[in-house]
Amino acid sequence: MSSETVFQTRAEDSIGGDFYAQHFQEGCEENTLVLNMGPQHPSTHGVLRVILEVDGEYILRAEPVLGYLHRMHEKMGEVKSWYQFIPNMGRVDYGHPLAWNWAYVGAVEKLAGIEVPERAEFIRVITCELNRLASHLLWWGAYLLDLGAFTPILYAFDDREAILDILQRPTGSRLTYSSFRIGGVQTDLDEKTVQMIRDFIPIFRERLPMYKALVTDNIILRKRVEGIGEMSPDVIDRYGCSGPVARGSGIEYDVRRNEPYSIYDRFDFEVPTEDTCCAAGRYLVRMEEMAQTLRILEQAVDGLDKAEGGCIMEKAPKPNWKAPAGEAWFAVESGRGKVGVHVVSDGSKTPYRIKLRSPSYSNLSSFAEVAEGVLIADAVSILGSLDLIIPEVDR
Amino acid sequence: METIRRNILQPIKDLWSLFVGLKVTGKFFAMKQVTVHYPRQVIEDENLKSYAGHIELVGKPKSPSIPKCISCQMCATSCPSGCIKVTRQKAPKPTPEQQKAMDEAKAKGEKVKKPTAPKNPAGFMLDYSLCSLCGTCVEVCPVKSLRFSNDIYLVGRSRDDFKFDLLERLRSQAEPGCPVSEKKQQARMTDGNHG
Amino acid sequence: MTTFINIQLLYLIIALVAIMAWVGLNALVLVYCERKFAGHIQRRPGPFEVGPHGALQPLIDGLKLMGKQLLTPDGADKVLFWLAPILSFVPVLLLFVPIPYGPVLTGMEMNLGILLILAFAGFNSLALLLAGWASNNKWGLLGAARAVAQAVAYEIPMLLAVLGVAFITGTLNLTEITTMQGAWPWQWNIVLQPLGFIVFLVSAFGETNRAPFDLPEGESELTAGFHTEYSSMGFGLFFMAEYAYMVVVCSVCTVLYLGGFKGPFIDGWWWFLAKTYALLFLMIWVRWTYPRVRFDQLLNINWKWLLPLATFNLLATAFFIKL
Amino acid sequence: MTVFEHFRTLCIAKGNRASSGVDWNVFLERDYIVDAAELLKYSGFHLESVHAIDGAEGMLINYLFDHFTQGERICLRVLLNHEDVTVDSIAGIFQGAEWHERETYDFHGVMFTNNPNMVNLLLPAESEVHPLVKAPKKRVALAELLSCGEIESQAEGFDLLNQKTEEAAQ
Repeated sequence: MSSETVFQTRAEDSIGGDFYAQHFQEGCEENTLVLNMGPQHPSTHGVLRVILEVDGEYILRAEPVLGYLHRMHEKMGEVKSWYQFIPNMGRVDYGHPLAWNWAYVGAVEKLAGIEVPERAEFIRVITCELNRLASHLLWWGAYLLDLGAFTPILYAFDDREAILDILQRPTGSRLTYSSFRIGGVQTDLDEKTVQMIRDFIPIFRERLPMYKALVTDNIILRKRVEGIGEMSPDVIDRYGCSGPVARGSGIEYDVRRNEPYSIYDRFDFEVPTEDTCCAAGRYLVRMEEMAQTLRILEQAVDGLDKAEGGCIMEKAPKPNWKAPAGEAWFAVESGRGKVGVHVVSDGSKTPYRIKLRSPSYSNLSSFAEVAEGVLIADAVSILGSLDLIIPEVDR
Repeated sequence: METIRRNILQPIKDLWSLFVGLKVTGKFFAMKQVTVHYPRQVIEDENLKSYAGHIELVGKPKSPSIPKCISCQMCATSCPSGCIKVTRQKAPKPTPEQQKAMDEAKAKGEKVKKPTAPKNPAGFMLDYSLCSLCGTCVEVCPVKSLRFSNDIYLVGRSRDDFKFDLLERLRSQAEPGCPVSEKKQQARMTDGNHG
Repeated sequence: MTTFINIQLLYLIIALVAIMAWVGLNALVLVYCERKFAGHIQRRPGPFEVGPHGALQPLIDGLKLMGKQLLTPDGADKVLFWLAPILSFVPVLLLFVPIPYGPVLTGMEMNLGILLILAFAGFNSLALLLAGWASNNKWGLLGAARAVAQAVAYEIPMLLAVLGVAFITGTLNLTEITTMQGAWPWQWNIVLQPLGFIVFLVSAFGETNRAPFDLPEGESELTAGFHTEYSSMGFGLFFMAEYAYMVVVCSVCTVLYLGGFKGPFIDGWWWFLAKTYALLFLMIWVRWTYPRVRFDQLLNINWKWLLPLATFNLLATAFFIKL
Repeated sequence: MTVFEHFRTLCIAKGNRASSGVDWNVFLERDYIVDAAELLKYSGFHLESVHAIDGAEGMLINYLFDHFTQGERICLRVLLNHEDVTVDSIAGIFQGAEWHERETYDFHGVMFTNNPNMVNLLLPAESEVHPLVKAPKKRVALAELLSCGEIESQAEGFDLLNQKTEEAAQ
């Protein structure tokens, strides 16, 4: 549609809004209200925009409009060298950046057939799982904020702060980590850090019952999540949802379990699932996952001392390293689901093509179908239960 | 029985959950606060040192105001964001005696011995506003002349405040009362005030 | 005769001025308490920078609000848009008139005091409706619709609960209701009307749009609901009115169920103040603990629980009085 | 790999999950992608990703499918000519593909017919630049880029993966 025709429709039918709003309104029924939720709406977590067609407070149709935070990471990947692309991976998902770090370096290692030292694998597991805790805590607080409770996010951040303090030691930063390297990790874990983790685990374990008492058991919260946003396993299949969203619909699928990468096959942990298929299922799965993550952490910290090798392989790839030609697909489990990176190399210094498969993207794509016929307040609840990180959706 | 459970016992249980919530927040209300009043109180924690801020140069052990850097440009070329600029020193102009010796050597057809440039850089500029703190430069440095600083209170009033002359920074670190840097800093402060 | 009218008039004017000061003061104190309370629940100090322990923060915030530009959105109905906040705030002053703060401290003793309060409190929903409608904003409109549905729904059980008290006391005069109760807690109406008290309290949350029933302005759903488009003192008046309504509702609750100014040892305004503020703190505490309910749930609670309970309470009261 | 037993494929190659992450690479003709997707839907697969690789021979569209319980990753691949980068949409079967396809349109300019909402998704609505399309000179032969693994079956005339050996012979 050229800009002229856009203008004409506006003049004739007096339909306001930009291209997407008009495009959406073409399919509207009579006597309905078109609402722009976002890009500056408190519960769209940043700059997601959802156009809603509502009848009263019931949503008839929804269409997410993306791209307000699009940075074209895939193009940047084709310009930078293999090594230089790593910092980008810290910026895709601010909630769980280490999973993206891992997906990328894992894909490159697979491509080049690089073996990572055992100790580095342990460090990766420990930092990544800590980061998963931080990610779930962030989701928990923000979700409760969406549902109108202000206090939980501050309790969550109290704990999250302790995790960030720990993660700051090996990574140097507190939010956008880029500490994984092709062939290992940037910095080793020192004694103090390991001790901090050991101290943290029991403290956090004691906090979980408080979370349950304050929020999970609360009748108002339960009424807000139970039966909201039904996603049958068929919906999960058709939209390719993954992570807690899939597990909340009773699909026992966790990349760490079903397609074990690194050393995850050595740990004893459960993959929590809920059969309720609703926001409550996704909520409970994440809460239980925090407890399971603590279990993995305990085992990993114990295994760290016995692990062989350093934190990075000898003769690790340098910034001017050339990857062999070929392609590799590598998937890891992030806090939101399956993070996939497809790298294609023509044997030169820079990647030929990098495809980033983000879980939030697939999870959000189901929103339009799931939100049909629900109340606006429920739409907020569904959006929150999908645990969206907008930079990851837009990449 | 089921109807009684659903219509009477369950609502009572549900109501009780509300009281439990009040109890939790009430308990935290009585507990000590966990935040600090920043300007009056600061956290004195060893952990703050683990924060990796912008990079800085490491001086030679014997003369701390001269960096170990050998101007090899590894950091500048491997930086993903291109925020480092290292300029090599130019070879000094030969002194009259050296010039004479060079001319003689040239006349004899021998190998000319030009005075070599010192290895340490003439300028080392960092544009911190572009930096993504990935640490690549620190890792690739062959002589370990770069490290992370750990000033968590770094602030600036304009983009230009984050363009650092790392050589000057090293000098002022080596000699705390270095007049040049102080003057420049003062100029910066007044600039900020005017702007 | 004329002197009598003049004294009466003078008294009323003084009372109105005092009430204005009282409303303003209450808003300041409550805002401060709310923020401090929220801060401590969340394990942070709350406002701390302006004045000792941040005590002057609400005053400064008020000044800031006054200094802001008054913006009228494009396409808004200008008259209604600015009428709404005034309509929301002015009736509040009247609500304070019949409340007995102390044995002699009453703006104007009237036989139908409680009726006056309930009648004029209805103005607020009109104001919210106008605000949402006139601001030509879709979120505002949704908020306005919610506000009206909520106010209409919650007024009924509240009225029924009040009727229960009226039955046992046989009067609608707030001063008389107070004096009929004794000094000690077991002599208060709450003992006779425990169910009525609970219904009244829950309805009070709904009437004042406080969390967990703050749906008309639920910011995570409707950005800010009916006051999305208001800036400066337009917003400030809504804000003041909200806190004033809180005070009124808690005062009425104190009078009806908790013995008003009566208390152990010496009766007086201090008892009234202490009880009112205890209820206000409960409201604040609840707000910082719970998530928000959904709109249909809000109405369900009302029609399916509060209304039957209130009716049952009324019938039971009538039955026992007949006995 | 019984799914594609009676299906008309161009080439089936058994990949290695440890080295490339994909178990099966299936090359299809352009017109068969919808049927193939339907087949996979009924076999319980879910869609992971749709993305394109711009190679010398044309635009290669990859459809990645995975199974929640069997743990078998299948990559359907369709090669499109650079002159006519159009393919049928599979959004009718896997609704999640709608966004992936729109993204592919954004980045590579691939048109998906029958996609219910074929407008730009991530790039601005008016944008007609496709940032990941490579300059013709920079395109590399797909045989060099792909690591498909052992070829199990191959239709006649399909020589996309064989070029390497031919070049070596020359």
